[in-house]
Amino acid sequence: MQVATFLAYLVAAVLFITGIRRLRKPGTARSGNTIAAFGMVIALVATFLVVEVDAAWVWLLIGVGILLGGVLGAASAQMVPMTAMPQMVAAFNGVGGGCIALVALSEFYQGAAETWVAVISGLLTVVIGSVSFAGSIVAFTKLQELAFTGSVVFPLQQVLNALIFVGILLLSANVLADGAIVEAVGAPFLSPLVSLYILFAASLVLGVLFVIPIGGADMPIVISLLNAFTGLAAAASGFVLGNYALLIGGTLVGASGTILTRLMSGALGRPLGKIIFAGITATATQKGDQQEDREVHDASPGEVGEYLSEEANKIVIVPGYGLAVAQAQGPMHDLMETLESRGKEVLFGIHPVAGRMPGHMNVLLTEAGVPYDKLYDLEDINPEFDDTDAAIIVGANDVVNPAANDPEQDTPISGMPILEVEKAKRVIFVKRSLSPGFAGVDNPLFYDTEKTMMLFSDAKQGLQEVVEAVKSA
Amino acid sequence: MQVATFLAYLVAAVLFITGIRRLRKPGTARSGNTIAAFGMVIALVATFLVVEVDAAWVWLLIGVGILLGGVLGAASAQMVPMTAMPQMVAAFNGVGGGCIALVALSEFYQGAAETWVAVISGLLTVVIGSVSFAGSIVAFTKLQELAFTGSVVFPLQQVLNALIFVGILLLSANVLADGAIVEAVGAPFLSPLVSLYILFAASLVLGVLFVIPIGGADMPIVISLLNAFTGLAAAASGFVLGNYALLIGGTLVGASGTILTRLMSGALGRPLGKIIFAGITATATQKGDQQEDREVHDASPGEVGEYLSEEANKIVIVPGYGLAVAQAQGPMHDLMETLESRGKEVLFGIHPVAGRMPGHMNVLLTEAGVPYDKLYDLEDINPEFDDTDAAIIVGANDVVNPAANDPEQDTPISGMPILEVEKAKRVIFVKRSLSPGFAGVDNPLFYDTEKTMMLFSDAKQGLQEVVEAVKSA
Amino acid sequence: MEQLLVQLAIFIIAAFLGFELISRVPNLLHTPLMSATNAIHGIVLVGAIIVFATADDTFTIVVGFIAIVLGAMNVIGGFWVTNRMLGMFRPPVKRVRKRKG
Amino acid sequence: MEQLLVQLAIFIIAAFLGFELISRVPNLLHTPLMSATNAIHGIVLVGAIIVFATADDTFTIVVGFIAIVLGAMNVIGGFWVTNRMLGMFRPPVKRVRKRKG
Ligand SMILES: NC(=O)c1ccc[n+]([C@@H]2O[C@H](COP(=O)([O-])OP(=O)(O)OC[C@H]3O[C@@H](n4cnc5c(N)ncnc54)[C@H](OP(=O)(O)O)[C@@H]3O)[C@@H](O)[C@H]2O)c1
Ligand SMILES: NC(=O)c1ccc[n+]([C@@H]2O[C@H](COP(=O)([O-])OP(=O)(O)OC[C@H]3O[C@@H](n4cnc5c(N)ncnc54)[C@H](OP(=O)(O)O)[C@@H]3O)[C@@H](O)[C@H]2O)c1
Repeated sequence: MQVATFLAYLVAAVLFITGIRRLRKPGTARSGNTIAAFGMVIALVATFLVVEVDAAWVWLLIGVGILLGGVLGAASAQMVPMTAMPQMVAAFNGVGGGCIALVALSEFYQGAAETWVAVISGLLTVVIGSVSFAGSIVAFTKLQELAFTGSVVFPLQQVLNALIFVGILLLSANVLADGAIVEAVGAPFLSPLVSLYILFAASLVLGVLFVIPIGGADMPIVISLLNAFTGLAAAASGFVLGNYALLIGGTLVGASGTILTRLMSGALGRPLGKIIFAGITATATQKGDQQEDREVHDASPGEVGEYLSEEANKIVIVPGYGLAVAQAQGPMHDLMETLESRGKEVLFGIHPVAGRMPGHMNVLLTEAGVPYDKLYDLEDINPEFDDTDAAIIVGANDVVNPAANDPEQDTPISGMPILEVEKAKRVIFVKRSLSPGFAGVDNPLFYDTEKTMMLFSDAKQGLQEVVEAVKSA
Repeated sequence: MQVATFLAYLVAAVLFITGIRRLRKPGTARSGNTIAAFGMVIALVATFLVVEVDAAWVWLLIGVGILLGGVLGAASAQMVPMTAMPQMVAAFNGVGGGCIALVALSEFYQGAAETWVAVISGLLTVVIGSVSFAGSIVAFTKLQELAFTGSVVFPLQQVLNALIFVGILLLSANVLADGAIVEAVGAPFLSPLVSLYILFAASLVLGVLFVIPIGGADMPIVISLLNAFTGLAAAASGFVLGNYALLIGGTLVGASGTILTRLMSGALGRPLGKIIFAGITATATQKGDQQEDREVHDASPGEVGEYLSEEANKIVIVPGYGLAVAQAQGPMHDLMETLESRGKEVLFGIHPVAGRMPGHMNVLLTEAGVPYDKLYDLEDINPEFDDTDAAIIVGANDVVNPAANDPEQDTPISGMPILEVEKAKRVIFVKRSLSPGFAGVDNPLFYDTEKTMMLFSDAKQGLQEVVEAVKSA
Repeated sequence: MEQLLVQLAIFIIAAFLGFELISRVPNLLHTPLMSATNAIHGIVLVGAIIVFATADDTFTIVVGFIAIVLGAMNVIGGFWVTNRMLGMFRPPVKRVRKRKG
Repeated sequence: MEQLLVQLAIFIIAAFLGFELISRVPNLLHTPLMSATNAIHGIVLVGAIIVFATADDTFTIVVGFIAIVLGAMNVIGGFWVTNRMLGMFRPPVKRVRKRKG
C-alpha cells in the first residue's frame, strides 16, 4: 500500500469521525453530513489513483457503473417523500449490503482469500452482506406496502430457520476445509466455490425469513440493526482487502449502528431480543373490536376552534402515527401559525416512539416548517402540561395513554413513559374513531367527558376544519 | 513482537478504555479505577514474560526498583490528606514525566533510535517528559508552600524563555543532523549524545520557568496540562519502542487530559492561553486593601444559630476556598447533621471553580461524609435558591459575587456564572474579614444589612460555634 | 500476522469510538443519523472498485459491475437524502429558549 | 514505514476516543479522573522495564533503574490515591432525588 493512499484513507476516516460528531447536534448536523461525504470523495479519489488498470474500457465501466448508481441513488433520494424515509433508508442499506456480498464473492472467485483469516472474514462478509441485502429489501417492500405487510408467519417457520442456519454453518466449514466437510457427511463432493454460491443463496433466503415475521411497526429497529450489520460486513471486507478505509469506516458504522439500535429499542421500551424473537414466534397484536358504547364528548371542529381561540393560551400539540398516515403536517403547521398569530403559545410534544421510526416525527414536522426548538421531547414537555390549556393529540394514542402507568393493568405499554396530557386543562383528540393504537390498549381519557373533546375525523381534514374555525372565531 | 504479548497489550488498552468510561459516573468510578489498574497489571505481566534478560541480577534490580517505587507511591498515597490532593497529583505526574524522559535518554544512549521518526519521537519524549517533570515538581512545591509561592517573576524572563526554547530547537536539530548543526553555527562540535544531555538539562530549566510565574490558584489547570503532556510523551515513546500499550495508553491520557484541561479552564471562565501567558507576562492580582468603612450586619454565632433553628427550613450551604484552608469539612458535616436532625432540608451548592482544584470541593465534602447526591452543581442549585430560607457561604466570595453579573463593572470575574445566593431569604457569610477572594472583587452582598449576616470567624471555629448554637437553641 | 493484529487493534478502538460517538444523541436526530451512517458504509464502493479493476474474467466483471452500481447508489443516495432531510431542520427562530417557563 | 503508518492511524483514532471519553464528565469527578488518567500514563513503566532489561552499561543501568522507580511510583501511587479518593464517594442515601422540589 502506498503511503499517500494510506494517508488519504486515514484522512477519509477522520472526516467520517468528524462528520458523525457533528451529526449529534441539529445546528451542525448538515455540515457533518457534508464533511462525511467529502471524506468519501477523498477515499474514492485515492482509490482511483492507486488501482492499476490494464485497459481503458475498465475505467469506462467503472465510470458508467458509478454514474448509473449515482443517478439512481440521487434520483430516488430527491424524489422520495419524507413520510417514506424508513423504506428509503432500508433500500440504500440493502444495496450496500448487496455490494459487499458481491465484492466478497468476486474475491473468492479470484482466489484472493488465501489465509484462514481472510477466508473467515470473507465468509462473514458474504453471509452478513446477503442477509442485510435480502432483509432490507423485504423491509422496504413491507413499509412501501408492496408485499409481506404485517407479520407473515407460516407453520414450521422456526424449523426452517434453524435448518438454513445449520446449512450455512456447514457450507462455511466446507469452504474452509476445501470441500472436505460435505463429503464427510455423506453428500457428494461440493467444491468451495459451489458451496459459496449455495451459501450466498441460503443467506438471501435467511434474510427474507428473518424479516418477514416482524411487524411493520418494529421495522425501524430492524433497519437500524441491518445497518449495523452492513457496517460490520464492510469492516470484515476491510480485513480481507487489508484496506484501512473500509476497516475504520465499517467499524464505526457497525458500532454506532449497534448503539443506535439499542437506543431505539430502549425508547420503545422493549428489549431487542424480544422484537426479533417475538417476530419469529409471532404473536399477533390484538387490535380493534374494543370500541365500547361508553359515552364520549363528540366535538365538532367549530367547538374545538372556539375553545382554542377563546379560552386557551398555552397549547401543546402531540402528533402521532396517524399524522404521518394522513399526511397532515401541512395543516398542523397552519394551525400553529394561526394560533400564534392570535398570540397563543404553541409547543409540540414529541414522544420518542411516535411515528413510524424514531425521530421520524421530527423530520416530518421540520419539513412542514416547524422550527426545531418548538419540538420538545418527553422530559422537557411533561412539566409544561401543568399550565397548558389545551393538549391537541393528532393521530396518536399509545404515547398519551395513562393506562401505561396504571399498576392494575398489564398491557404491552405498561411501564412506558408517556406524555402526560391528562394534566392539561382540556384534551382534544383528532382521530377517526375510538379504536386504540398499535398496542391495542383502550385509552380511559377518551371517556373523560369533562376534560376530553373527541374530534372524529381524518387528521388532515380535521385540522383544516379546526384552522378554519379558529380563523373565523 | 509475539502474538500473545500484543494481545495482552490490547487487552490492557481495552481495560484502560473501560476504566475511563466508568470513571465518568460517581457510582461506577471506583470500579473503573480498579479495572484500569488491572489493565496495568496485565501489561506488566506480559512485559515480564516477553523481555529477555541475561542475568538474574537484572530481574532482582527490576523487582527492587518496582518495590521501592511502589512502596514510596503507596505510602504517600495513603498518608496524603485530601486537602493536599492537587500537589499529590502533581508529584505523581512529575515522576511519570521523569520516567519517560529517562527511558528516552537510555534509548538514545543505546542507539535504539535509528529511523528519523524514532529520533524525532525520542526528542519529543525527552523534552516533553522533562518539562512535565520539572514543571510538576515546581507545582508541587508551590502548592505545598515549600517554595516559589505566588507568581514568581523576574526581569527579562520572557527573553530567557525564548532563548532556551531556541536552544532546544537548535540542539534537537543537531541531534537529528548527527552533530552538524551546532558546528555550522560556528560553535565547537557537539556530539548528538552530548547535545542530548544539554537538551535534557535545558528542558528541565524550561519546565521550571514555565510554571514559576503562574499563581497558585491556576495551578490545577497547569497540572492537568502537564498530565496531558506526560500522556503524549508516553505515546511518543510508544512510537519509538513500537509498543502498542504505550501508544494507546499514552494517547488516551494525552487526549483526555487535553479535554479535561479545557473543561477546567472553561469552568474558570478563562481561556487556557490567558492562564499560561498571563502567568508569563505576570500581572499580579490586586488583592486586599479594599475594605471599606461601610456598614455591615456583624452577626454572632448565636444569632445565626437562632435564625437557622427557628426561621429557616430549607438551607443551602456554599463552600469555597476558605473551607479547605480552614479544614472545616468536619464541622460543616456536623452542621448538616444537626440541621437535618431538626427536620431541615440541607443542600450543598458547589460552584465548578470553588476550592483549589476543579472537583476538589466535592472530594473534601464526601470525605467528611456528605453523600454525593446532596452536592448540587451550578445549574441544579440555582433554581433552588428561590425558596431557600438561608444560604450559608463558608470561605467563599467570588463564586457568589453578584458583581460578576453587573454589566457596569469590568472585573476579572465578569461573565462568570455564579451561585445566585442573593435570591435566598437570608444570606450568611462565614469568613474572617471583609477582604474579597482570589479575584479581588468586592462583594455588594456584604453590605446588604437587611439580608446578609456576616459571621467574622475562621471557618472551622465559626461553624463549630454555629452548631453549638443550633443545638442549644 | 503482524498486520492482522494491528487491524484487530484498530477494529477494537474504532468500535469503542463508534459507541462513544453515538451515545446520547437526541431522538430528534435518530433518523438522519441512521441515514448518514448508512451512507458511510457505502465505503464498500472502494472495495468494489479495487476488485473490479483486477477483474479478468466475465464472472468478476459482471458481479463487480453490479457491485459498483449498488455501492454508488448507497453512497450517493445516502448522503443526498440525509442532506435533504437535514436541510429541513430550520434553526431556532428566537435565540432564547423558554424551557422552564 | 507500514508500521509507522499503522501506528499513526491508531494514534489518531485513540486520540478521538480519548476526547469523546472525557467530554461531558461532571465537575464532581474532575479530580479523581485527573488522578486516574495520571496513573494510566504510568504505563511508561513498561518502557522502563524493556529498556532496563537490555541494559549492558552502567549509564543505562543507573538511568533505567531510576526510571523504574519513578514509573512504579507513578503507577502504584496514582491508582492507590484515586482509589482512596473514590472510596469516599458515598452512594446516595435515598434513591429518589428531589431535584425539582
Ligand atoms: N416510532 C417508532 O419507532 C415505533 C416503532 C415501533 C413501534 N412503535 C409503536 O407505535 C406506537 C406509536 O404510538 P402513537 O401514539 O404515535 O400511535 P398509535 O398509538 O399507534 O395510534 C395511532 C392512532 O392514529 C390514528 N389514525 C390512524 N390513521 C389516522 C388518520 N388518517 N387520521 C387521524 N388519525 C389516524 C388511529 O386511530 P383511528 O383509527 O381512530 O383514527 C390510532 O389510534 C407505539 O405503541 C409505539 O410503541 C413505534
Ligand atoms: N477551583 C479551581 O480550580 C480554581 C482554580 C484557579 C482559580 N480559582 C479561583 O479561585 C476562586 C474561588 O472562589 P471561592 O469563592 O471558592 O474563593 P474566593 O473567592 O477566593 O474566596 C475565598 C474566601 O475564603 C476566605 N477565607 C480564607 N481563609 C479562611 C478561613 N480560614 N476561614 C474562613 N474563611 C477563609 C477569604 O476571606 P477572609 O480572608 O475574609 O477569610 C476569602 O474571601 C475563584 O475566583 C476562582 O476563579 C479556582
